[in-house]
Amino acid sequence: MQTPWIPFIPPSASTLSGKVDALYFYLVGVTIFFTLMISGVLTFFVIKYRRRNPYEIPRPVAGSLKLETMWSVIPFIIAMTMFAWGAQVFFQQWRPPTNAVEIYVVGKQWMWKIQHTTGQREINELHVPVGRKIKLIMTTEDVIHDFFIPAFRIKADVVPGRYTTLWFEATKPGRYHLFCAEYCGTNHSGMIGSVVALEPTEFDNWLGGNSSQQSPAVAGKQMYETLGCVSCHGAAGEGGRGPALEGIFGKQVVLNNGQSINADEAYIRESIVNPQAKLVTGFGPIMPTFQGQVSEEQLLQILAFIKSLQIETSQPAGRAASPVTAPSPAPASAASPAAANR
Amino acid sequence: MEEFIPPLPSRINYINAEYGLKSWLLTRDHKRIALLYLGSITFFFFIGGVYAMLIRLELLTPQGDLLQSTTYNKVFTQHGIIMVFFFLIPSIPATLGNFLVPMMIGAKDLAFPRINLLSWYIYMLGGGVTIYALLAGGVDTGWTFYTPFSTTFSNSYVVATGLGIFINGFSSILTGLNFIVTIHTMRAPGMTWFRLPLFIWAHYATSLVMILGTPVIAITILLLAFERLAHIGIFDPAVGGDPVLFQHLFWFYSHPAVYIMILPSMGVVSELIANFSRKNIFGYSFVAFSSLAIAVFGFLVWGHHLFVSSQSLYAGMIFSFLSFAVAVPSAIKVFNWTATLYKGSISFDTPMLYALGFIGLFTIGGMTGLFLATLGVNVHVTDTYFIVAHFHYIMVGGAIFGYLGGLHYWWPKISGRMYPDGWGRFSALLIFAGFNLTFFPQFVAGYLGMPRRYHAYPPEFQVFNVLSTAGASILAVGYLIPAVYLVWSMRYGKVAPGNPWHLPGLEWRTQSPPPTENFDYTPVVTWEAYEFAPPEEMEVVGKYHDQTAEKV
Amino acid sequence: MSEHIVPVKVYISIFLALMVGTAVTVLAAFQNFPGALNVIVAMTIAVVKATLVVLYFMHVRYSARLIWVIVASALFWMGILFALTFSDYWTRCWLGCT
Amino acid sequence: MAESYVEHEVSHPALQHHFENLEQQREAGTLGMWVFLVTEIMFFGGMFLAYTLYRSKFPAAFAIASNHLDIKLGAINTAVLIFSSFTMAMAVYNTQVGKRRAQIISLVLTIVLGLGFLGIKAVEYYQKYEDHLIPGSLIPGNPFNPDPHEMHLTPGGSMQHVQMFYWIYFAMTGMHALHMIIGVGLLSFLLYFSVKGRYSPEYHNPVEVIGLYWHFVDIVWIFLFPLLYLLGRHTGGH
Ligand code: HEA
Ligand code: HEA
Ligand code: HEC
Ligand code: CUA
Ligand SMILES: [Cu+2]
Repeated sequence: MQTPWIPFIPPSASTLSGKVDALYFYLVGVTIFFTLMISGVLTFFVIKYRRRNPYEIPRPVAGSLKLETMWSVIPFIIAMTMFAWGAQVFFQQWRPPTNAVEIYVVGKQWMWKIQHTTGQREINELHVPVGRKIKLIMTTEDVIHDFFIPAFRIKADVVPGRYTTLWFEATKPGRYHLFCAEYCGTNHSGMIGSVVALEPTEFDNWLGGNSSQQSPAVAGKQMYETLGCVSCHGAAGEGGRGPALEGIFGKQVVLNNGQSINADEAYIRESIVNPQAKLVTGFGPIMPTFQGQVSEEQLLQILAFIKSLQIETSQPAGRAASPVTAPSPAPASAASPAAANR
Repeated sequence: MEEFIPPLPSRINYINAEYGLKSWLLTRDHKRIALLYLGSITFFFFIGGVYAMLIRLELLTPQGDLLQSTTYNKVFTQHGIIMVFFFLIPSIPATLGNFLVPMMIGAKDLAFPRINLLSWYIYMLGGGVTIYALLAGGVDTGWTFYTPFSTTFSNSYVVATGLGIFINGFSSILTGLNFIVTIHTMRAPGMTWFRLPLFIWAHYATSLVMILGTPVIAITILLLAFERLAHIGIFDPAVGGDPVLFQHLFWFYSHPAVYIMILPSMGVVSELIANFSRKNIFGYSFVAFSSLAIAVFGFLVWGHHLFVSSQSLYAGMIFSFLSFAVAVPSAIKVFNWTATLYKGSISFDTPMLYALGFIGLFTIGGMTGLFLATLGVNVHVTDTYFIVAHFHYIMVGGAIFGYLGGLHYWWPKISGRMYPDGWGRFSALLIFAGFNLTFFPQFVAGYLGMPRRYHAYPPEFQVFNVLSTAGASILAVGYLIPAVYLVWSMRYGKVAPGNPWHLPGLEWRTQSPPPTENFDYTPVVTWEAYEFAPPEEMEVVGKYHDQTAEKV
Repeated sequence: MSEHIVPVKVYISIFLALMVGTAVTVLAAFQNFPGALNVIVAMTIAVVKATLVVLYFMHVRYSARLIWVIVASALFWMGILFALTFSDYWTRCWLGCT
Repeated sequence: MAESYVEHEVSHPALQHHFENLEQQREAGTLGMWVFLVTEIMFFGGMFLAYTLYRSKFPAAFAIASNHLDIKLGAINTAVLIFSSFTMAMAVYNTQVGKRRAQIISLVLTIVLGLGFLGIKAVEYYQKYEDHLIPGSLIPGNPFNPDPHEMHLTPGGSMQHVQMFYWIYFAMTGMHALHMIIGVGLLSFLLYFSVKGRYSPEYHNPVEVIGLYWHFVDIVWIFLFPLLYLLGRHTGGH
């Protein structure tokens, strides 16, 4: 471990970890206060009023409404400070900033498969640059797992059939634990790895040294072709028998029941594995299901491809309305799917 | 002080009223059924304890070298299942509660004695099925049975174990039902609601949770079993279901269930604190109503187990807020217990040591519950050893301390014999020390990031695990001592008088052990709860009151 | 708390009301009401029918207050189960779905 | 702290030893049953929750699946059950006023109607079996495999969700049927003792209490019928 060892606190290496620790220390303080107070008073009473004579019958003491109110209201107020502070930190942990670099994570009994938008794949290791906001888009192929980085004070379950997200900004270079924190079967305790936070330049080097791999969007485009999506949605997603996919990510889609829905990751995933569930207005239920034919990783790649389609579309309006997925600041733009599209 | 009680000829009590195995297995006497339960839950506690020791031994070293990972997973799962469903949930209600609820309210029995016996058989059947599942190959899902692991991926005996828990649930429901009806309809003349001992209030609240929560876990487990067998599912995402729905349904019961475990213990502690300081409880009605408040609010907070489960952020906030609200009634209790001691006449008998231990450890356990309810901190510590420490502080340091305290306190009534007090105090202290050594280091390991349910772990956590295992060994010895001397005392202990502690409760105003119908005449209550008086004034309200149980 | 004997006439009228309710709910089910009204109509009729059974066939109308409390609390706890579970499902998309 | 004791009343043969009098025994019995019904409500509540959740998630598929249930049989069964509830209420009434014969007849009718309900339910189940609508592999060798054309799988429905509807349908009606079977068993027990003349205007708590149970089972069905059979009919009842 490269960070200095502070007693009883794990390395603190993200913008969030200090905030969590501060809250934690507050809670520890309150706990020590109440524990000492109660055990102190207890000890004092127990000694002072110990039984001195087997026949003594102390005088009954009536209750006191004042005291009761006091020791209901004060703990309640203290508890509310914990609640408010906790909720505030939670919001920061849970709401990804809009300009984060996306990284895809797929959990699988018992490993973590990670893919960067620039194509680099890793297993049980995650390389990230220090000082940049990273957003993980995560799912699992089988059971529930949980992506846990103690040094960053974050964790989130990955749930089959759903996408969950985590975000962080590493502050200190180093190698940190990565754990699976949701029990997932035989080798749960082996589903561990490390997060390597690198200085941005080192990180770029690392990316460069691993750039031979296809970016997920490119891989997604290939899937798109081999699975036959092209036949209905057109080679560049311009549409045909099926609706156009260009620029759809993040926009509102009108369904045949008149509702409209935000075309986010979950919606697009559902449109592929269970197309009948929500139909785009004006189209029949002709799209076959691809459940079982594509793995979660491939789904993420197709997703990346569909997302990438909007970068090149000339409809900035659509993008502005969406939770912007900014182009990755990584240098490997040569591998950008748009280029491959042309 | 026995001079106050004129020795009377020894006479028949519930133990020697009838002989033979059949008279026990077909008994409808709530006191005998309580003893049947006492035997069975002790058995399950020791099984669960052996599993606990296996966990601790495995975790002594960071490599998973003692057990294979599959075995380890089964061990902690079975530890959790047995301790929760077959030990702690029935522990106080089915033993002390069964024995004392009718006696404390001046009834001859529970309202439905046959259903009471039935509930024991159901418990044994559920336990039997579960033991079968363990012997046949065990189960490795964690006691929480999260889907889709439990429905699709685990290849262990999930259905059989689920069936055992399902069956066992009915025993809990029937016990709760019996208590509610008994407390409503069978109170002796003069025993108004606000003269009820707090033990009764706690059991009333517990029973509410039992009847309102248990059916939901029953249906959930049943659906789970079918889904596993038939590959269908409302919980399995592969066929369109939502695994988080399972978690909602599971915790709808299992969070309130933690109050099934702690409320009776709180009831015992209220008795102990009041009686061993010879004081009326401070703020009786606050303590009584806080039990009800815990039972009701306890149903509103289950989502605090789902903060990182992909549950909505807003639901998380609601549940967090409500979790803090539910802490207030617990706080009220702690403060009232403390205040009760003020100007009391405090003795240090074994039960009182357990009660004092309870207050301290429950405070720590409860306060760390607040850490978990704090959203921002929960994200970091959930599913780590911090949680393991939290709930052992409450369930072992809290609930079991209450249980042991109560068991010692009423032992003279139950068995008609005194336990050796010196040994009692010694083992109480030993358990206290061993307990803290076992579980305190886990808080630290948890905040440092050691995940729970890990068969092997990074070496930097070893020091905490070594401490913990050392503590658990002390704890094991600490538990063995009472088991030995209590059994010993049944035969060789000093014969207990009817009211060895000189207390006003109805259960003390009859002989020890009590006769089959508890009192020879229906008592009429004319005093308030915890109204202490000189021993000669706290007269017996059953007709006979003898000092000596017949020696067999 | 001596028990109340409900006259046969009451039983018969309740029985008839329940039958009518069944017919109405079937007929209503085929009408295309706007929005969620179909559900609301069907559930309202069901609730009315259930209330009649509870009040008259099950004698709650003539029972002690305790029984009322029990019935109410059962409904209340069902309400908790539903309300808090849906507090999750309904708010999941407030921050945008993923 | 006066010494005073309450003496036992002269007791009725049905009075159990631990109760003071029949009134107390009756009160305990009725209260016990009501408390038990609360647990039943929560038991079914879990399933109603799942139903509500998935219907709101997959309305189209649920409507399609629901339209495939036999609404005639469902409606007839509702009527049968309401009728049986009426006869049950009459059984209680006749016991209360001491009409032995009428009491026995009402009980017999209730049992017959209950069995009738179960018979019709069995016919429905059999139809579902023939249409391969039993979800998953609940029945080994006959997996869920309906003819998509038969199902009129219209826009917005997915077979997977149709199957989920049927799983919920079978779980709920199956649990309900199980309760009916238990109810018929309890009624037979009542009938046996009625014939032996055990129940009288002074002592009839078992009739009352089992009646409560029977009405409760009826109420569950009063909700199941519209939820499972009716909602979604207006989208095109086939
Ligand atoms: C008997 C058992 C029991 C009891 C009583 C409690 C009581 C509480 N528990 Fe605990 N809990 C468990 C058993 C129990 N718990 C178990 C078994 C688990 C893990 C399950 C698993 O995943 O396997 C768990 C998990 C658990 C979690 C989930 C963690 C996670 O999975 O992420 C949370 C989160 O909120 C929590 C909170 C609380 C709170 C707030 C209380 C409160 O009721 C505590 C209230 C008490 C006090 C607060 C102390 C007394 C008060 C004072 C001394 C005054 C000062 C007070 C204030 C300033 C407010 N518990
Ligand atoms: C009532 C509930 C209860 C009780 C009493 C206990 C008691 C103990 N528990 Fe348990 N525990 C749980 C409920 C309980 N636990 C639950 C619900 C879980 C979660 C499971 C899951 O994750 O699914 C858990 C998990 C759990 C873990 C975490 C496992 C993991 O996440 O990997 C650990 C680890 O230390 C542990 C330890 C102990 C110890 C040392 C005791 C000790 O207090 C026990 C001491 C008792 C004895 C030792 C028995 C008496 C003595 C003898 C029988 C003599 C013979 C002894 C020897 C041969 C040594 N428990
Ligand atoms: C047989 C023709 C067909 C094929 C092949 C096909 N689709 Fe579709 N797709 C459709 C139609 C028609 C719709 C609109 C109706 C609907 O929502 O199901 C659609 C809708 C979609 C949508 C939702 C679009 C929106 O505007 O909301 C996405 C995303 C999608 N398809 C992706 C894919 C992908 C990825 C593949 C290949 C793996 C694929 N489709 C293959 C016909 C097809
Ligand atoms: Cu993956 Cu635990
Ligand atoms: Cu909880």
